[in-house]
Amino acid sequence: MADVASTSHPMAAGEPAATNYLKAERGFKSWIFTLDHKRIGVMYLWSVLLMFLLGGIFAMLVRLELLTPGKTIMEADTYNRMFTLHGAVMIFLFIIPAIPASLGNFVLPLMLGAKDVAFPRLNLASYWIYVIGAVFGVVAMVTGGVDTGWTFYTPYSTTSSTSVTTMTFAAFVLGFSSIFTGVNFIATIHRLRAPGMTWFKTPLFVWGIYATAIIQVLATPILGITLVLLMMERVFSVGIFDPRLGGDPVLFQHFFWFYSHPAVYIMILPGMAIISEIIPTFSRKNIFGYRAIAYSSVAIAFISFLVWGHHMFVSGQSELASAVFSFLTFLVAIPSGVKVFNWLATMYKGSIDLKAPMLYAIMFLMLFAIGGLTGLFLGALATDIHLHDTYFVVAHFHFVMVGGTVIAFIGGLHYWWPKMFGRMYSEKWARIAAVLIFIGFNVTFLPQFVLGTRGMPRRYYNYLDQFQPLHAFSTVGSWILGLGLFIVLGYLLASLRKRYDAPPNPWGGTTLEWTTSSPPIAHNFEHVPVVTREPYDHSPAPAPAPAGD
Amino acid sequence: MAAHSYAEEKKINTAVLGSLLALTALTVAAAGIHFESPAVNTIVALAIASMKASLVALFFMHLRYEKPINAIIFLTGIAMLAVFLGLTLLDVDYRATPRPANLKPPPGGFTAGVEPAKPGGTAPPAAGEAAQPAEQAPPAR
Amino acid sequence: MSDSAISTTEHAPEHPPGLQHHFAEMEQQADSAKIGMWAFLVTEVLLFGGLFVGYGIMHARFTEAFASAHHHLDRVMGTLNTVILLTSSWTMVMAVSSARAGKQKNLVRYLTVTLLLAGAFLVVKYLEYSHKFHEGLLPGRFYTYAGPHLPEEFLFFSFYFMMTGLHGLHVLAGMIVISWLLRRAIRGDFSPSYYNPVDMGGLYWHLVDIIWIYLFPLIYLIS
Amino acid sequence: MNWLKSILLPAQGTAYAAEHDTFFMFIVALTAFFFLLITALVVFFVWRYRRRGDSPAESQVTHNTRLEIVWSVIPLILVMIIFAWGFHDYMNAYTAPGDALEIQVTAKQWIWQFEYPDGMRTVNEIHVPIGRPVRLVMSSEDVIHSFFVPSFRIKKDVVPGMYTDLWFLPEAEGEHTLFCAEYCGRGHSDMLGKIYVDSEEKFREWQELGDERTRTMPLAELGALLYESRGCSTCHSLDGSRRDGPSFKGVFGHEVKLSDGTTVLADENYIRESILEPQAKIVSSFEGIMPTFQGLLREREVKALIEFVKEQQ
Repeated sequence: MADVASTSHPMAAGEPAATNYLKAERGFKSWIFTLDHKRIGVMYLWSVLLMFLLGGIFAMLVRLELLTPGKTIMEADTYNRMFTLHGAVMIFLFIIPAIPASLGNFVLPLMLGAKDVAFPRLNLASYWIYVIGAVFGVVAMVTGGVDTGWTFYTPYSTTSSTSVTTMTFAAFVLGFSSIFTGVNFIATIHRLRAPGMTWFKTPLFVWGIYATAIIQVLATPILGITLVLLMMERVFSVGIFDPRLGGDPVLFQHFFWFYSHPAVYIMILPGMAIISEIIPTFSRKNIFGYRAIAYSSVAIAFISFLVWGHHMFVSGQSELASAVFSFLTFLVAIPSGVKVFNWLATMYKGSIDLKAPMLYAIMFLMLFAIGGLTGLFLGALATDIHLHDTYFVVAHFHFVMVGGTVIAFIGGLHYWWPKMFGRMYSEKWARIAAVLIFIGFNVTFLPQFVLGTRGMPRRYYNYLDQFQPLHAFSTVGSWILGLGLFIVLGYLLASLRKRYDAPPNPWGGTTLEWTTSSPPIAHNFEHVPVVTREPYDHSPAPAPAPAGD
Repeated sequence: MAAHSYAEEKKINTAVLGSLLALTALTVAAAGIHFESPAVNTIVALAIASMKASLVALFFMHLRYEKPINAIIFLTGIAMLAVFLGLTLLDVDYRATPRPANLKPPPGGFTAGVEPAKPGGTAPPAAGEAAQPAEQAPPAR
Repeated sequence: MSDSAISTTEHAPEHPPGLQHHFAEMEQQADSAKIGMWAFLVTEVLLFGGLFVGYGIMHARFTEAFASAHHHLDRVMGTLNTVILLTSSWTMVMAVSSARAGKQKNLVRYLTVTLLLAGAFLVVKYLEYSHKFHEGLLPGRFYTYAGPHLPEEFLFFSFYFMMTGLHGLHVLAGMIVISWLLRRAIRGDFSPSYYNPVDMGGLYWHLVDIIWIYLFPLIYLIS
Repeated sequence: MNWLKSILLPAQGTAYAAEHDTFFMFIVALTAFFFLLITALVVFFVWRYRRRGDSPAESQVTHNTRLEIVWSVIPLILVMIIFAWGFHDYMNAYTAPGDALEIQVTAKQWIWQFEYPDGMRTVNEIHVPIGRPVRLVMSSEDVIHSFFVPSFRIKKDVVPGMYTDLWFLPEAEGEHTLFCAEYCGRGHSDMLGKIYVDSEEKFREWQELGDERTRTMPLAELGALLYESRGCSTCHSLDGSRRDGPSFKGVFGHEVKLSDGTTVLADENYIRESILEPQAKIVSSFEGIMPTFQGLLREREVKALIEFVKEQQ
């Protein structure tokens, strides 16, 4: 229990003394002009979940179409739009902002013992720029959609007649929202830590978000310039990517993946950060190898900039570059492995309580292990020749992104739900949904590994009959996964109708956010907390330190 | 910067401006000289520009007098740019450069006078030779 | 992170103007503003960096076309613009020093001169652009230059307009920031204990200058 | 292990495929080991150290340097082995021997065009002699495609404006499917091809007389086969629906309005001319994007296509 120098007077569960941030102000304007990081986090949460729903609908339609070879419910053009929009919405509108902007915005200042993020106005600007980007994305969807794949590879993207320019501009705008969040968090973590909280007394969630912010700030501008160049190529034919004018399509892939590979670490690092919070709390045990995990997060952040070429082993890239990128790719695998082993060691000899967040953490460990290990096939040069652009790659990144980040996001959502909304959710329904999601996910994506190794290319509207059984199996799996996710949404929303019944610290967490009320008061802490102990110190608390040291 | 008084700051800044203008004159002059290969010209120009940029960053942007975190952030940005250029060149320099050798013009598109079937377009790397491709005429279409 | 004992009472004895509620004291606010600003400047460096990488690769690929294309540029105008920007950088840093020293009059004067120099830069840019528009030396599909030219010269002008255009936009944004600072300076908002915005405006302006420092030799002076 | 290999991987068409599969199964073994290790540990810990009542954790050990070094160094060594082995096989896969049969491959939106050294051209299919290395010199005419033959375990993008090359040494007679693996638009999933590996005599026979299967086939049936394999289906429909090209339904024997306003009777000569010089007469409201099939079709194949179009009433 973080030793709060002057303990705030004890609060009866459910009756916060000062009004909490939800009730502090009323009315629509108090939300859309709020500078409170907690409200911005909640607004981000609902917007991000809406986009997850939209992306999920596209996913279900894609899987439904692939139930049978040839036309099942839509034409080839519609299918190409469906998988492109599924990719674009899920990546730019859901998974990149999801954890840092919603849970991160809400929890980071609380964990640091701060009243707010460093630049509240910039935080609000980041949210509204996200909304503007989302609007442009929807406009692109409505005016004919995009059929280039979320990667916008030229020269197809520069010659496609669909509304690629609008979607490119939407992604360009969303880039700024991501940069502003990154800049905000870097300044917050550097300067707004509670007195006594040195770097190594900050929770590992802070390290994960810090590493993510570094990548957001360093990688997103290159996405910005890539998209500007793509728009210039489409509108003015400037000639950098168009081979007819002397340009080089492989150069576009370099520009695109220089952002997009670090972007996949923007997605997974916050997921890992949440797992580093959940496991110690539900094992009632100090984290194993705190510094190892902290250093791994930052190491991943920097090495992730060196490896983008493994997306281009078969693209006609020089053999020398492919060899160098393959070597560097295997270096980035080590910190991820170290983290998984450290989490396992944390559970060793712990006192493990399988509440819903811990259930999702366990699922994360297993699914992320498969995701990470299948990356070995794609990092090795020879096997990547066979497996590149097949369903093996689709299965790999869904195991890491859905099995990793989305499962961690749902786990984090359950972990901080009482703190965010002051209500407990139904544990029974949470367990049912978790089992459904686990089964549905595996039934959907395990067959895709075999589809890939047997040579089924990705983004295929029509496929050979020999692949049909596995596709049917995968489609049925997607229904189960969809059902599980809807149940989660159901009981979480249902919990909002109850009155405040969440205690300040329902799970026995030791980080600072559990020392304030649930939901927290408007400026987070009655008195500025002074930190004297380790972030995950579960050892029985010594005699309380003399007040006001 | 609190250590320096306003007058001292003015002296330092004026000296920095003077050297910046001198370096500008130097780089314009250097561009006039024809070194043996254009690459040397570019390196010289970049070196002078980097000197000017570091002067501006250290003195005008107070990097020299403030907490090192700001300088670290700035240098990390430049390091990432160097990584991006370096690893991309690892590919671009060791691969056949695209030539519009056999491309049909874009439908109603703009070709800027770049005729599609230019003879002598780089042919594929000869069998067994990974690096620089030999300049063979493309096979007759 | 200053470890001075933070008075836990809500109301600090005197509440300096401009100190936001969630900061303990001015130094913490100034430091985080600086870190945030430098992080933002890094994104600008990388944004232009991407363009420089693209330019570098295309230049290496079409060296002779780029060399012959750059003769259309006016080195005198380029050098003049460089001098203008360097001087405006100097006036900007003098403005920051004046704000820190509390010299209100100097601050206003230096900011005004910086604004005028920025305007001069854009005027010179406008002259260069109109010369190019007149001769048809335009990017991509709008390249209609009649005179003798190599086929790939339009690529040079694609990059010329993208890089100097984006830089020009940033100069324009800089002018807006400086005029906002000027208005607040005239109103007397800044004092030796609170001159953060001027400092931040200065950092942004110096970066715009640094980008031009690299842009000038790479585009105007290639042989 | 072979049963798992036969489930996971398609048939092996080349020696390199066997080499690749050994490497592939090595990584499968490694992955299975580590995944089972992690899952076993997780399940065991969750069961063995489950919280009984309000029991605290049995120990609060926070780090063990020796253990941390072990589980960093061992994975590092393993991944370096994988890298080295992968790089070795990669060089085998992408460095063609000198004496290979060189075939020019041109990919264009949604068909593969091949050209042999002796000038013979085929679309969407090639015949190669067994036991002799084949080198493909590939380029694209519009967007990026990717030449992927799963049973040979080879793949390389076909980039417009640039030549990329790929080679294989076929060792299993029979038919191998060719896929396009880089998304290239509407017909991406229809851009399939066939690689027939024949014995030496069958290959020579094919070179002179063409595919013996098609020689005995009635013209209209051969036409239907060519309609699919030569890629006509991607632009010309049979049910009257409009695609990039006019539909064949009800064309033969009727007047056709051309883009220059004149009308012409669609007889055998018009169909033949439209196959061999498509730019000569372009149907109104359509673009002249059809490639010429001059030299791509034998005389008998042209007749077969005409018969096939004649039947589409």
